[in-house]
Amino acid sequence: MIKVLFFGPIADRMQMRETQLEFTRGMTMQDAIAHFSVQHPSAFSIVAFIAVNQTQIHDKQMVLHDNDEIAFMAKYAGG
Amino acid sequence: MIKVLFFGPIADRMQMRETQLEFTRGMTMQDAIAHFSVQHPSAFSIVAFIAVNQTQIHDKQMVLHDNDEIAFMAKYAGG
Amino acid sequence: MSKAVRIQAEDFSQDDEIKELKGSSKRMGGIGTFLGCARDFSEGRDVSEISFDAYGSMALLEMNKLRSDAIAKFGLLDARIIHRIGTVNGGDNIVFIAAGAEHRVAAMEACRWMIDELKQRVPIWKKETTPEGESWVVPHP
Amino acid sequence: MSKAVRIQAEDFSQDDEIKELKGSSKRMGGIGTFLGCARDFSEGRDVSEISFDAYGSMALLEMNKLRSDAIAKFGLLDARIIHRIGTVNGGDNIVFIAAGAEHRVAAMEACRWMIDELKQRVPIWKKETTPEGESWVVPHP
Repeated sequence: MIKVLFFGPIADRMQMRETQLEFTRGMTMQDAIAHFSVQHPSAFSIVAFIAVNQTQIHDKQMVLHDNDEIAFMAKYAGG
Repeated sequence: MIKVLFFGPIADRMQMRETQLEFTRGMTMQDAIAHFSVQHPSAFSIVAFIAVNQTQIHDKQMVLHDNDEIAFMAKYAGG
Repeated sequence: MSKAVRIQAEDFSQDDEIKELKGSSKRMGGIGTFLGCARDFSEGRDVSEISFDAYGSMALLEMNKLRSDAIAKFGLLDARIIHRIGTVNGGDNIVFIAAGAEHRVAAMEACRWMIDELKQRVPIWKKETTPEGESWVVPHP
Repeated sequence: MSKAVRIQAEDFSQDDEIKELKGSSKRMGGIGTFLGCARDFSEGRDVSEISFDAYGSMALLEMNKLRSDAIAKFGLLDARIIHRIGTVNGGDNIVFIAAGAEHRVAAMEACRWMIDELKQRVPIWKKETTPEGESWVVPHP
């Protein structure tokens, strides 16, 4: 399973803070994005950053691994 | 009388923090400087700023007034 | 001893933080700090409260990295970063950055760099409550 | 309420100063501070204590003017300046500057400007006690 996290404005639009995605060998970040963004276009319209295991990633073709923790995040507004 | 103040390194070299100078009509800052610097050349060699009544002055030809408070000061080293 | 980098709901004391910062070196001649507080007014509207959400584990990693980067970049003797989460009201503390160095210029430049970088790097989101309702703050580019 | 500009022998609390600074406006979103402390090492020598002498009345006038100038120049909501005199030891507080503004850049720039100006404008002198004896500090140009 892949743990999927949402925070702040994206959690509001997803109406959840956490879910799971079934892991399949060879799946990429692009597959995960496609899975959620079709069902939640409003939430995904404000995704600005993506993290895998607490590290921001830039390559959507990145292959995921079982038990990865991924996060879809809006622009940061701390400080 | 004119009140004359010394602080920090200049007070050390003058071996006093305060003295008085007899006021005479028409006397200038240059007269006051001449009075002290002859007797205390070591102290006056490090005078960097002069104040009259708590305000820094630049014109040594400035005329003094009775009861003025003047200060001969080394470079500041606060902060 | 409290940790030098923290995310917490409770308020903090600057006296306590500075005491701990100073404790790391007697060579410290200058300490720059930045304290961000909740304003009661933003973008032309009254703000009654501000709530913060964070990706806690990633935010802590990023804040620790930011502290290490600042120490290396500016030759600091020590630095501290604290960010509150949860809900705060007008005047309350939000974020505190402290940088200690031998001399003042490094301390103050590092402090300014850290708060600028924090806003770019650390996954925290802010929601303002105004008379018109709640809205997540969208940072300006 | 303590005065916003002070010269004093006793130590001060940053928490107290910041509380007073914040009290002047709920619009304050950023506070920059600079704290200067006594180092135990200067110009290659150990320093056991530092003593400060000041032309008190003129120093207070200059510090008040400096605060007003900073408020006008940077559009601050408030500012505070405190300088200790007498004798301090390694690690002790010497000078504290705080600048509060609506936004962070003005607060931090004002803070830096004030400490730079203070060193130029305010009649205070510093003597360091080292193993070789006492010496008045000559500021670099």
